Amino acid sequence: MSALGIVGGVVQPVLIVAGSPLLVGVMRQVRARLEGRAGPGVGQPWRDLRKLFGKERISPRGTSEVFRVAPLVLVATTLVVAVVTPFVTTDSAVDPVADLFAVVALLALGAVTLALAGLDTGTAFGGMGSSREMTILALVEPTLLVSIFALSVRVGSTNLGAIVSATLHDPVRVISPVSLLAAVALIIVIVAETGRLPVDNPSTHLELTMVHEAMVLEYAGPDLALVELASAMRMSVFLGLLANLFLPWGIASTATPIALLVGVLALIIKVGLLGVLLAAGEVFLAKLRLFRVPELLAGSFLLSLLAVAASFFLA
Amino acid sequence: MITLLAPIIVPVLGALGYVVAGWRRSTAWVSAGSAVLVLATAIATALDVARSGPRTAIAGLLRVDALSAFMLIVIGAVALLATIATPAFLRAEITAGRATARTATRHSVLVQLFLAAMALAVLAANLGVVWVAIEATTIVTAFLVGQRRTRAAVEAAWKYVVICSAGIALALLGTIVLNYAASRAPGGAVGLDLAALAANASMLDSGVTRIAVVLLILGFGTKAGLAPLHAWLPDAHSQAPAPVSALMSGVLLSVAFYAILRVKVIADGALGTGFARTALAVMAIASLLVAASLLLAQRDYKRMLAYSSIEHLGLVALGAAIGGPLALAAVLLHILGHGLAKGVLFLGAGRILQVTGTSRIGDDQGGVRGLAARHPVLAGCVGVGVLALIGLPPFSLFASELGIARAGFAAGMGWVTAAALILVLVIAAVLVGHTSRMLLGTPPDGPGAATTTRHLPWPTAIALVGGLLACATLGVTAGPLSSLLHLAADTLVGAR
Amino acid sequence: MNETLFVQLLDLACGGLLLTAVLVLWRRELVVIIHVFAVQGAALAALVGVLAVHEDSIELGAVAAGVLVLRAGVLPYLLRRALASAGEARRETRPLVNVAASLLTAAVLTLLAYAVSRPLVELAPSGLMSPATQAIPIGLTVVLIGFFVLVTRRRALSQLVGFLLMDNGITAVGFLTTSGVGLIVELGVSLDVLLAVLVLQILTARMRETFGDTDLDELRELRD
Amino acid sequence: MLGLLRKIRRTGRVAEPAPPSPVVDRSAVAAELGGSVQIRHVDAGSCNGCEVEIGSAFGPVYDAERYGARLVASPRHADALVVTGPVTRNMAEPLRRTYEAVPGPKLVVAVGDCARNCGVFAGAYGVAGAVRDVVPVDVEIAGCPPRPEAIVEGLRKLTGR
Amino acid sequence: MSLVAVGLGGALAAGVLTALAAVVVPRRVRSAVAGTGTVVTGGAGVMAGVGAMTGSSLSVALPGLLPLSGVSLTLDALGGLFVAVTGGVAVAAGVYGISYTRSHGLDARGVQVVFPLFVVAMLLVPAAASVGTFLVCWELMALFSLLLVVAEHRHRPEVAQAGRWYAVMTHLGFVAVLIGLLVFVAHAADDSFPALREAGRHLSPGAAGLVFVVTLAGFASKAGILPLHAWLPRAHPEAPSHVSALMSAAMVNPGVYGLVRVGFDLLGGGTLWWWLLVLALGAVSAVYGILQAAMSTDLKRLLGQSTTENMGLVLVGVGAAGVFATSGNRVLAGVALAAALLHVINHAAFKTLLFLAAGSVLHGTGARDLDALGGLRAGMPQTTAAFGLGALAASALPPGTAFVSEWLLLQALIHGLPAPGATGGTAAAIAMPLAVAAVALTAGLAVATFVKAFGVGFLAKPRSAAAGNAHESPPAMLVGMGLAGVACVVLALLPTLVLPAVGTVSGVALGVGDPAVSGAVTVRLAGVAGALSPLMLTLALLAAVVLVVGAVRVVAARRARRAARLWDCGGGPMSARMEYTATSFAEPLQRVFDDVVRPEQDVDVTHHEESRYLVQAVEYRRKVPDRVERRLYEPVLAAVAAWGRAGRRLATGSVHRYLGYGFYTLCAVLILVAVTR
Repeated sequence: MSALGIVGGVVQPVLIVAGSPLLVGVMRQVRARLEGRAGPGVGQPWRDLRKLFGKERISPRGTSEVFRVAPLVLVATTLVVAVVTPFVTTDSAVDPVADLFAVVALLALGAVTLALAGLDTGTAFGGMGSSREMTILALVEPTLLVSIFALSVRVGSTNLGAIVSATLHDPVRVISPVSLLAAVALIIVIVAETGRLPVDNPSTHLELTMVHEAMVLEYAGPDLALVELASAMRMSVFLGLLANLFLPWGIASTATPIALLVGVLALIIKVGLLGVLLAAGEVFLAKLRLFRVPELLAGSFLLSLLAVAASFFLA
Repeated sequence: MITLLAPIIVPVLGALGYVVAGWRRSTAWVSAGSAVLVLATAIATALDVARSGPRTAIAGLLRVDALSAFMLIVIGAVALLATIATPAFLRAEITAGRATARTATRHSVLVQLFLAAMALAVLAANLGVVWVAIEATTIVTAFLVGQRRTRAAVEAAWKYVVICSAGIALALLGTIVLNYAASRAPGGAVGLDLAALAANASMLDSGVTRIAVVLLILGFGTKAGLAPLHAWLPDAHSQAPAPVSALMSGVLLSVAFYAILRVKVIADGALGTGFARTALAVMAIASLLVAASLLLAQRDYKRMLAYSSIEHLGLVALGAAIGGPLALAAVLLHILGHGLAKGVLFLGAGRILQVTGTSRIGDDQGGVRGLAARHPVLAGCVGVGVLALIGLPPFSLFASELGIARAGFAAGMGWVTAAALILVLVIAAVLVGHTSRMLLGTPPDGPGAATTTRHLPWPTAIALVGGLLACATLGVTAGPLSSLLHLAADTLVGAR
Repeated sequence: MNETLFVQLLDLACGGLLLTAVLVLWRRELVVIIHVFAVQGAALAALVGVLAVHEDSIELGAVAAGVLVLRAGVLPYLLRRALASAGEARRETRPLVNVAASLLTAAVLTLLAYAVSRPLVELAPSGLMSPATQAIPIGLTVVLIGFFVLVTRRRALSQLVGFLLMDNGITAVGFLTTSGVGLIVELGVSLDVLLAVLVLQILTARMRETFGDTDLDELRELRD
Repeated sequence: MLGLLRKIRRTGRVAEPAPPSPVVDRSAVAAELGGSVQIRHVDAGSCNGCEVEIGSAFGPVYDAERYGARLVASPRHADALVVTGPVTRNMAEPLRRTYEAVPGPKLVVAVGDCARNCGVFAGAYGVAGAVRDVVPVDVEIAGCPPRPEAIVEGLRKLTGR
Repeated sequence: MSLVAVGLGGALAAGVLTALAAVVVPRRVRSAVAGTGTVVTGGAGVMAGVGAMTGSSLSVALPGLLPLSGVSLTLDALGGLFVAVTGGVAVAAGVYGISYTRSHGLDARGVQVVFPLFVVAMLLVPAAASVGTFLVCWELMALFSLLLVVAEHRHRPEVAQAGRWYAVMTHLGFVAVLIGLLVFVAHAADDSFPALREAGRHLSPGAAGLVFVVTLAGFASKAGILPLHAWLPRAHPEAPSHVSALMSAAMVNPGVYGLVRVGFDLLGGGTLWWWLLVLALGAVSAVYGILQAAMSTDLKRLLGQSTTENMGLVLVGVGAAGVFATSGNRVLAGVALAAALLHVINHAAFKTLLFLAAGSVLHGTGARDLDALGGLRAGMPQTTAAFGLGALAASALPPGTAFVSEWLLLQALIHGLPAPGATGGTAAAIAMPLAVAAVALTAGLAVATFVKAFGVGFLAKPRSAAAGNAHESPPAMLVGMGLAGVACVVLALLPTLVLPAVGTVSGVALGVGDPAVSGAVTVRLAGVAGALSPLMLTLALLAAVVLVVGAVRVVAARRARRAARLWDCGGGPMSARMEYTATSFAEPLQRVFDDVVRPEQDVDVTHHEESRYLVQAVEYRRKVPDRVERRLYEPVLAAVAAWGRAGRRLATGSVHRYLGYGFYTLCAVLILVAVTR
């Protein structure tokens, strides 16, 4: 547990928590502009959150602790990921947790608790949302893990810090076919995991097309705020992960203030850029039918498998 | 001397007693007493033989060695089981109007004679006498099979006598041919004395002995229920009264096989191990195949047990074909274990028939179903008996089947043994399936159901539980019996 | 008795055995079959008698007498009694294999018996017993024909005769090879055969009681 | 894709410039929401005219979203209900329940004449009354149907932007 | 007297005495006596197992037992692990059984006598040191479990059917093991394991391969591995629940034990293709098992199918260990085997918990069908908590129990790509990614499955009156679940308590000196740069939750929480029929895997009598048949049935025919004898 790690462990979560609503704001704004609208401004998600925290809490009758605890767990898992993953610093505050599998599993844990909360309400929509969410999760998991496999094979470790450092020291690796294939696979996975188009439409009002939204229909006030915050954080975390796995430059490998500042800025720029690209991309896409989604995920799985094959045969 | 003659004389006296006094409450237990005596003398003989080697009596006509002693124990043990259950069985038959006191008397007389004939068969020193005794069992049991005098019983009796007599006639021919070979042996005439034949086997002319051995194995194989002349067995065993079925299936088959074992020693000496091995292995596999084929779609539980006897004799034949001390010891253990288990099962099946009135295995149309709910002890004994029969530990059939299989693979008969094991697997599956249909599930209501809720008579219960316990004990440890087993196996191997 | 006469008489007796066996196969009236069977018993007894004279054995002579009583007297008597109670059914209904084919089969069986008994014949030492040994195949043929009768004849009584034919053949083989297998065994075997026939006779009667007829193809209640 | 890109570039911004803020004095509740108002729309028996206009108000031209208003899928997520049409008998209870479902602080906007006073349906046998007869109304927007500008103006009173 | 001797002897004595006691004591106290005795038996087993794992060992020869073969027992470290696991499961199941049997009418002598004996038989299997002993223990285990499976035959007709399936399949497996081992014994001096070990070194590759493949079939069937799995989802659920737990958590393990014992120990490792076969079987079973579970709506059946999945994962580990060992990477082989063995332990812990909880549900509601459950958290909170814990463990999510073992497994697989050109490189390069993918797909589907099981079964609203009236189970059952739960938690947070020992065991099994896994709080792997601390992960998670709660306290407005109606779109009260059921929950997945599972769907629309335009009822039925069963078992069964029908022609009743068999045979044999003189 180095000083660098501790600094990272403090800076990263703060950055993620503060920045992720802004990221969502940016993405919405980009979309609005591309659609010819004016948009509510980058700060709107923060305004929404502030308002939600000020509102009344509601416990729907017949729900249990699972329903109330789920938002907390959702945020907590993402927070742990934000602490341990090398976003700003290459070292991790809690190194034995900074494992790629652990991180993936933690994020899945968050999704699971939310799905359980959706089932806990006993409404048709809650069940529908969690059923769909779990289906997608089940299909995303193999791609995610195989992509990780592809990335970690050349490093010989699944420790995130090790992977990032290795890429940092050997930049040529980034332009290898392994990275390319794995990156494409991961992008698709991230789109699915964060509930973006074409897998899920985050701004839909139509219940039949909902996935994520359907699960959280019963949440109100601060609980909803936590859910929204968490989903924004998950988006940032995934984008940050993507950025640092493939383009780790700028990340702080020493505990000096300059390096840290550079690290923070680099992260903001990288994640912001990815967010903008993602939002812009969404304008061109329509939502896929739910049962076309597996095709997409199968494609990404194939890519990740090819990445592994490439990492062995083209090494 | 006395111990040697006792197993024959005691039942004959018992038979005389029944002829004189008839079957009644006071004499009902005489047959059990005679079985106890047979068993006791058998054990005494075994101890004696183990201590001081083979003995002969009546001018060398009777001879007892470890194998004979062991077979006597088998006869005594199964006879004890059967005779303990007999009084209750006969009483129930009389109550149900299927028999009279006269029938019971005749039954008891014939069973005693049956025991005497079997004892004679294993004690005889002369192959011809063995033949006579075994044919005598056919004659004695013919009326036992036909006891009920129904169409089916008469039919079964006819088939039994005709097929067995025809089959065993081949054995007589074989005996005569063997006698011929012996009379032409270079060292001087040997005669039909088993020990002498075994000792001088290498002197026998191989061409003639081949014919003799084939005929003997086919002939005694008929009586042992081996394919191809097996077909009398399911009919006879399913029609005979339960205690008789128990005796026939449990010991009579083995006694006939005992003759084959004796013949095999001679054949091995005269022809090398390959000849008898091939013949027995072919018959074993054929028997297993027949048993499996006919068990698959079986609808009658007594016939099911009968086919299972064919299967077990097939296994025994396989063991004999494999040869060697381990396989032969396993064969003998298997004979005893099968006798006990099958005895229990036939007694149980007889009781099921008495309480349900049908011998059909339960299906949608009726038959015996859900027995465990109405008659838990009976169903439990039958269920456990079937488990014993399919060779599950702790019952001795597991140990013996394991022994046979081990010896089979070690003797280079891997493929045959594997094929046999697979057939045994199929048979086990079928047995379990049929039995579970009879025993498990909710009992049906309405006609054909096990309506009589009479309790199991305690002697029957003792016989069932005792037989199973004996079988299980043997499977856990053969104790003093194991030295007898090895001794007996050595008499079969040592001649080579 | 000189050797030639012995051989002639022996062959005559054996010829009688074979002929009667074929006749049993040929004829369909049960009464005739029983007669033929009695003749065969006599032929068998003659065969033993010839051997007894040839060997000057009184014991064998006694046996011959016993054979005559049993096989030409007692057994045919029993058969006749069984037939008498049989009532109408006095003819063998259509056998499973027709008569012509049966006779052809008998020829084939004879050839088989000769082929099979070659080792037996070869084992015989030149000299005393050799002519008898030469006749072994005939005994074997009778056994096989008896078995064939057993397999193809529908009447209970014909089956009984088939069984006895087998037995006669076996006895013949026994005497032709070694002049018997010892007195006790011989007695035992004869007793067994007698009892078996008795049992079968009683069963035939019972069958008639329960089935009304003795066509064995009626006996199909026990099947799978 | 390129075609779409070109179209986006050619079209540019279609949202009309924002008119001056109509907000004079925000209610205490509206102030508490702080510029973020999530709206659940309830059709209590409307002829769908108002729905068309609400749709346009949230379309690119009027772009009500830029003032911090957003339509949501569940009353649990909402701060305000936008109710259209006269409240029919069958919708009276659902409307009440929807109002119940919204976490406080909450607002109700009655859009259109029908919602304000039942319009032409007043006195019809299936009509239970105006929105205010069922749930408390904070803002009323007149018109049959009201123009999108009016709707946007009404919403801006809630968001205060 | 060593710990092992005391433990094993104690277990044997306690088990047999308990069985005897169960015969004599009155019904009133029988459950308690049998349960307590089983606990003692299990405890002694744990003692023996732990003793063996920590270095002491035991060898006993009892030639007087088992005629013709003799019994010899040796408990070494590898066997000790399995003995300890079985003992542990028995303790929990024993306590649980005290109440469960009494309340389910299972306190008749049969079950109570057989149950402790079953435990004893299972404890003895890994201690066997000769083929005879091994087989007799193996079959005793099968026999007792069979008797227990059919215990409730009077109540449900499926039980008898399950019993039949079980009996046949287990016997099939036994015959396979028997044939395989006997072929092996035929090449050895005698049937003791040391002799086999000696013979294994000189066995020809063909013979060794035959032995391995044939025994693999037997062991795989015991472990519920495809395609011999068909009995498992039938038999495990139909047994009384504490027996289900024992079967699913403990009785499948001997399959793994046998594989490791025969493959690594006795045959000495073998060749690459063996282990690729094992790997493939494991991967296919894992995916197929969990897919079936994902479609399943029967709670206990689902758990049974999940056993197939978990055993598949274990086999992936074992197979990978073999692949690594045969290609020379012994260290990594140690890691893979340690992963497999740890998963065995973990699976035992959480599957016990899950089955006991499922039994508790059965006790509280009388229902097993998820579509009829729901809302149990209100009536049976402890059971809900237990099942939730188990479900978390089974989904392999942190901080669950299986997470660590699956992490280890993935570590081994990921590092399994050898340098290009190494021996077996290409095969490994193809196998490993596919294995990772299979494991990952399994993990994902497991998550969906257990979310379904827990979410549909325990959360939401009751879907039937029975579920609505659910009541909590009596204390003994709760204690049983509690014990299993504690084991789950300990294994989840501190796998390092057992991992070094497991590493040592796997090292010994593979013949490697160093333990593959070490670490006190953090799991560290030998030769691989991987580390994980489940404890720290959990603490971090807890800290984060506390932090968030605190932050929300600070930020959020002080408003009272208000209870409100569920949002039902303003319409009438939401009824349980509107809820998502287990069937509907699985529907999307079922569609995705349409081609694999081939569901059979049937929609029946009943029209109104007066008019076709009015629908009276719509009935939807869905059945997800086991496709392997359809393709593999049904043709075999049909063939056997045809054989049976054809066979009946052998016995037509005609005496002429019967005599003919003899006559023709006689003629044929005589001809043969004449010709071949």
